[in-house]
Amino acid sequence: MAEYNTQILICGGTGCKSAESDEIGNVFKDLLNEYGLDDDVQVVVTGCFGFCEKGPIVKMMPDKTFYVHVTPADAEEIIKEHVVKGRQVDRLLYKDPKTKKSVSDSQHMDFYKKQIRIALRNCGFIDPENIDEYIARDGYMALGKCLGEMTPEQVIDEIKKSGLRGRGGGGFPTGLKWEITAKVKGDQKYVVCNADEGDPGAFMDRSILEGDPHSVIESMAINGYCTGATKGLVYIRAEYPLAVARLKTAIKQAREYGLLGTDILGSGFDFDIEIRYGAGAFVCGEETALIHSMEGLRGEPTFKPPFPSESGYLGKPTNVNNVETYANIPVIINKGAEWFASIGTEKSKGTKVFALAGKINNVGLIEVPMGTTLREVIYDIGGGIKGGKKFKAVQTGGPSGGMLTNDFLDTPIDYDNLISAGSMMGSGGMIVMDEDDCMVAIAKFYLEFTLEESCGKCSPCRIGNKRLFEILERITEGKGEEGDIHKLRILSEVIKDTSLCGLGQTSPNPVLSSLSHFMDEYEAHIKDGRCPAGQCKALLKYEVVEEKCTGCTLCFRNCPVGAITGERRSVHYIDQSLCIKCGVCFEKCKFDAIVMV
Amino acid sequence: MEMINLTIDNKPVVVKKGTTVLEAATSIGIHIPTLCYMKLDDLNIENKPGGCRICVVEVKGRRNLAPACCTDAAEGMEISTHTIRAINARRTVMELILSDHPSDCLICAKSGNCDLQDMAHRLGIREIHYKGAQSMYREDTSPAIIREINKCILCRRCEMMCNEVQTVGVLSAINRGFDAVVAPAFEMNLDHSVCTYCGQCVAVCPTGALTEVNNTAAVVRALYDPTKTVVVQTAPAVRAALGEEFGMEAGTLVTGKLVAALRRLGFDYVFDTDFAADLTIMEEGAELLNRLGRHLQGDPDVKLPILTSCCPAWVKFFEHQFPDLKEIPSTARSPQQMFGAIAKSYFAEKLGKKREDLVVVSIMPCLAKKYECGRDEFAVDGNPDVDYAITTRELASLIKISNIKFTSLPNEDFDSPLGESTGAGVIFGTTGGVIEAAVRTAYELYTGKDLPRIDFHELRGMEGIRKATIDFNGLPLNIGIAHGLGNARQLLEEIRAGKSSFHAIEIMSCPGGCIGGGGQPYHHGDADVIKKRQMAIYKEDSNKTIRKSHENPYIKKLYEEFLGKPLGHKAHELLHTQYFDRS
Amino acid sequence: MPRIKLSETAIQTIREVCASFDNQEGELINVLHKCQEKLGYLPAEVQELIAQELNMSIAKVYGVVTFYSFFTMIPKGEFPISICMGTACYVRGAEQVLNEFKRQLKVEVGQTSPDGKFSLSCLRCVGACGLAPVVMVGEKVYGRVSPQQVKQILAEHQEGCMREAKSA
Amino acid sequence: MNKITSLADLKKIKDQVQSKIKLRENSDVADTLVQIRVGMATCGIASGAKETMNFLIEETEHLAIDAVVTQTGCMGYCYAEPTIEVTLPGKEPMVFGHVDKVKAREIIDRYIIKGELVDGIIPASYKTIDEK
Repeated sequence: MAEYNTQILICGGTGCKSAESDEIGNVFKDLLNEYGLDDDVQVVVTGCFGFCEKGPIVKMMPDKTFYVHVTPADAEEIIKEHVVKGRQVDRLLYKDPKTKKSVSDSQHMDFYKKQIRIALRNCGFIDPENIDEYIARDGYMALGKCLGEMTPEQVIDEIKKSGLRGRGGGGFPTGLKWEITAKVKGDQKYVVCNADEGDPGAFMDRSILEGDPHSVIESMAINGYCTGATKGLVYIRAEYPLAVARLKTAIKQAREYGLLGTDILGSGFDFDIEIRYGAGAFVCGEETALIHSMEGLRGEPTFKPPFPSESGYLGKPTNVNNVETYANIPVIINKGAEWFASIGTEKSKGTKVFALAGKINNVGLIEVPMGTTLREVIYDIGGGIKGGKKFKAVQTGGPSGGMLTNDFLDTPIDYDNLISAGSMMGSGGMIVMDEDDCMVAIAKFYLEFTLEESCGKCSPCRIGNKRLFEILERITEGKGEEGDIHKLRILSEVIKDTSLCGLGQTSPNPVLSSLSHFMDEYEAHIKDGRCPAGQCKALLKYEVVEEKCTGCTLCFRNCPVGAITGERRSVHYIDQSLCIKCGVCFEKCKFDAIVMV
Repeated sequence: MEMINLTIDNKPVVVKKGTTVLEAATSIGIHIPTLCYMKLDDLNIENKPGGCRICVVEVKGRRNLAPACCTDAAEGMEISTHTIRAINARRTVMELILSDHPSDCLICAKSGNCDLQDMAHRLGIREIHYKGAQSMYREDTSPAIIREINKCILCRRCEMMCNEVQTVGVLSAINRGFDAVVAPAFEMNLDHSVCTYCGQCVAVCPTGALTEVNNTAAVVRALYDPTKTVVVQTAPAVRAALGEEFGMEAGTLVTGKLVAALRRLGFDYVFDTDFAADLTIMEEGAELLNRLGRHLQGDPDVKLPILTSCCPAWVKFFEHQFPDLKEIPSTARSPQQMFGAIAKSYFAEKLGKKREDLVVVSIMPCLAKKYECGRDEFAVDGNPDVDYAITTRELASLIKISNIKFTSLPNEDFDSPLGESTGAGVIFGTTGGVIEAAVRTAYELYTGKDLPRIDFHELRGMEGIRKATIDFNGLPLNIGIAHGLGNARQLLEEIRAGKSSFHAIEIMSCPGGCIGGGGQPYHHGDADVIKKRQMAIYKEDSNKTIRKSHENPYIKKLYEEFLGKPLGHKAHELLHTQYFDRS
Repeated sequence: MPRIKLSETAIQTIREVCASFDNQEGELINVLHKCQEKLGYLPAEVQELIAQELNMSIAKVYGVVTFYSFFTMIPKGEFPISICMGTACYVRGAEQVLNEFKRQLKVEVGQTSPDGKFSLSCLRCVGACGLAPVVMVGEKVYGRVSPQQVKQILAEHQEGCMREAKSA
Repeated sequence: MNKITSLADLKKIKDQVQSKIKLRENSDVADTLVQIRVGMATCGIASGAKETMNFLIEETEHLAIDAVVTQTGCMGYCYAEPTIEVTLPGKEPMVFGHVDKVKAREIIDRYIIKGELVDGIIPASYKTIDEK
């Protein structure tokens, strides 16, 4: 069927592209033509291989030989040796840093695969609306194993041994949480799945529910078996209609198979699941607020203790875990705690899903073992910074987290390292920022989010965050005052120290972390009235450099507000009173005749 | 009982399990400041949202500061209440709260009585470092209560009183974040809502966000109007609380000084609502015996239990929430309105004046009385039976404005005839008092015998719902008592469900009855104050020579000269009323 | 606040929704979701009826409605425009896009244009970060939106209704 | 659907489903059966995955290609939505990104029919739980 004997795959990922992969492709095509091989050999440009540090990468098919650091000059040798003579070009092969040996093909160098998909194991593989496909991939086997072969204590023990910690942000040991709920006496207990994913820029829970809803259902049932709960509730964002629909279908199918309901798998264990909807309140990710919301109340958190495991939904013992946490459970049961614990770092086991976004090439959902470095995530998986710009920081932990700079690129990611670096794991948003992002504006952005999402119950969060925001706002508007930085610090510390719930206790983190890493930017705003990243509009204006302007009218034609005037072939002018500082003229000008001052 | 050992500021303390750090600290004389927290012990009322964060303390080993009010003491805990960290945090939080609060203290109704002001003073706040936007809400004035929500600090006490204690449900936290505030639905005016004007929200508000409508200026105008004869009545609960406004110990009876003060203010006649309370017992007692008698004869139309109707907030409550039961309460008007009706008819006649020339002012422990005297049915041709109702607090303010040194006043007596009353009249001021007064009279009228004992201790106390059976010479009369509208609701729902076995029920809206009214001096969260007022009321009762309403000679005279007999035509016209469906 | 009169069908709908949740107070949020889904928004009159049906105070219902940003008391425009304000969209210029919408429509966030055609709101992350910045008009998702495209997006819908108007 | 009442039952179902898949792979049509999965999570749909899926169904039918087109969840390559995975008989699954109708047309014409690779392949850069 295939006409070509050999295919040359050239990485077209942005990282490699900037390192001349286009050029390499052209050289290959020319050479093949020259050698008269163009009917036998095909050149294909692919997406990112995720090994950008070693790029440009060329992969030969069908034998999967993997060449690294390929330059246009290497093309001829590859054709002569590999294509014609069938011999690998050893010097272009990847050398294992430990053994110093060359690795011939990608099959034997799976360590280049930085990701391991545990929580996402079925996402993108199975039809989420077909329970049989889930079962074919060991679905519900873990539940069967628990009900048929293990006592609740044994299951809890297995989870504890696995070292799994809550993936919703806090990182509380999951097994311990289950154990506490199991030990509390209660006539009725509840198992809750927190699917009120709300970190701006995190969407792994949605993806899991959309791609593999049964894994959550199965785990909740296992949790019910362990803790003695017969009712499960999924608290899900109403803004996720597709996830809701797939979850509903999955629950229905599980009921039809008797995998939910009474006497599951003949074990005498009863369990069923209901769906509750969030309604657009980020604070409902906090478990006490979530429970109040499920009870039909305002989602205001209450002081802990009592913890939900003692007094939760309707005052009954309630175990709350998030979607990603649940998605790990069946694998732990099926493959064993030891297997799971072999992945990750000493105190953080397994993998973590991140939503990689921002100024990065390969925006997407990734799952890496705990302990992977930020550098690997950003450069190898993420394909580096968009547009070849300079990396400035990566923000993790959403509005509760902080910025991590260059200095932390080689820090292995786990719960504890991120906290000591001044950020946190959070639910797994990872927003990459480049030189164009103003860190004061970013801090303000997060504060604005917190401000809108604060429930208002406690004074430090309700008023303190407003004051923080106001100070940041005036700094970005060039109205910063001497002493503002001191105020930001003191206020942040007090808000952290005195707020009622996790939202308030972490809300100043973006401020504190930007202050500690980017003090110079704050000072530039306050003292020099300048935004180094050129993002704070009040502090910048666009002007035409008369000598460079050719009068091409491109800026004039693109200005959305008609602020630019000028005749063809004569110098154009920007009317500052009309200019909205959108920067379109700056981007469109081909002659660098518009500058930001 | 499991005991817990901990140290607070290096002092060891042993407390029962379940004790909070705040309570443990208090027990060894450490006074941790609180703002949103409020606990009225014997009344079972607690507000503990953990929202203001003023009471934060340092707990060794914990990452964050902990709110003392909702942190339970735990074994081995080491608490520090005044480290630099805790003090700074507390002061900063206070500054934040003040940064979103108007600073017009000098002219605020609550000045001098404001918990927030006190706390700012106590924490030594001299500067607000974090200034910024303040929440802006419009002011809302109703017949009894003013809401100035810009002053709300979201302690949620009013919300708790309105919902959990009173189950009226007018107030709720609304909006979110910086815009969060406590308000009625759709931020509507209180007078469009189902508010009963019980005033318990005002009684607990730590700031000037909720205050009473002030009618003192109108009263002063009347006092200085030479064409008017100004008659004043004072409710029983006022005499047990007014002294507090002048630094006297809670529970000090100041009846004589109260009369003296009113006279010095220029009232032409200083009368007593207790007189009208005795009158109420005559009418309500007669109604009870009438219904009871018909019931015993098997009349199917008669409705029991009979419910007291002295409390205007309670009346408004059932008109909104239980209009289907509006035939059950006694039709007797409240003592305030009976007084007004008699003053502007019987007494006006005696003076030879027209009702328009009389101004009737009442001194009430209550905010709903302001609303009650404005109800249309209590006016003749637009002239109200009671012109102005002012609260105990407003009276204190009038006395202060008028340069009267209250504590040095001599004791004086009420004027006659509408100032003469019995011990039964005075106990109207406490929960259980109305029904005890009714029983004293009804027993003797029903059985024709003298009471063997006058004090019915089984009807007294502070429990929210009390039940007792009184032997009416072989007839067991089942009495119920509820104070606090939430408790009333429970009894009403039993009635609605046909499960009530009571013959008579006394209902008072305010916890403790009128002594705990919304117009009384602020208790600042100290339930003992209310208990002491109750003791004062019972003391006043036992000091009286006549303690049964039907033995009040001036009441007898009133019937002889003017009213005829209880439930008679004239009595019906002047002393009874009807209720409206307001649902 | 101007009062509106609920139609008989609307009243019936609300009653049915409440009944389908057994008129349980604890189901308030579910009831509000369903009612908003069916009626488009939750005006005071709807909340009053829900309070009555669930036997709870109106203030509590209102307290809940104003707590959750998903619930609205203002009718949405014919074409509700939502701009994602997730971090990914923010760093890729969502704010400029929002400002452009505000400028073009002359409305603020949470408002509806006087002709009732467009309403403007912000969303938390919709999870389409790969397409940032993201704008939704009704169900339709626009990815990688630049401020310059705003005019065109609006025109698309304005033309749409003009065509419909003509054909009608 | 019949209820599954025991672990043995569950295993039986699993075997059935798996053998069904095997049967499909080993049957007469195994030489020609093409499996196509379309990433249909929110971001995929927002980028037009539905249109892509419909197009693939229609076109494979129209060209009488023996193909099973199914939906699946997010593959994680949000930057390249819509994404599809094509498994040709006897070959490893191949993921393609940015598959609009034009790309889908190219994939059908060149990869599915002729077996030529086309630009836009997304190399799988992760390990599965079985590989680890």
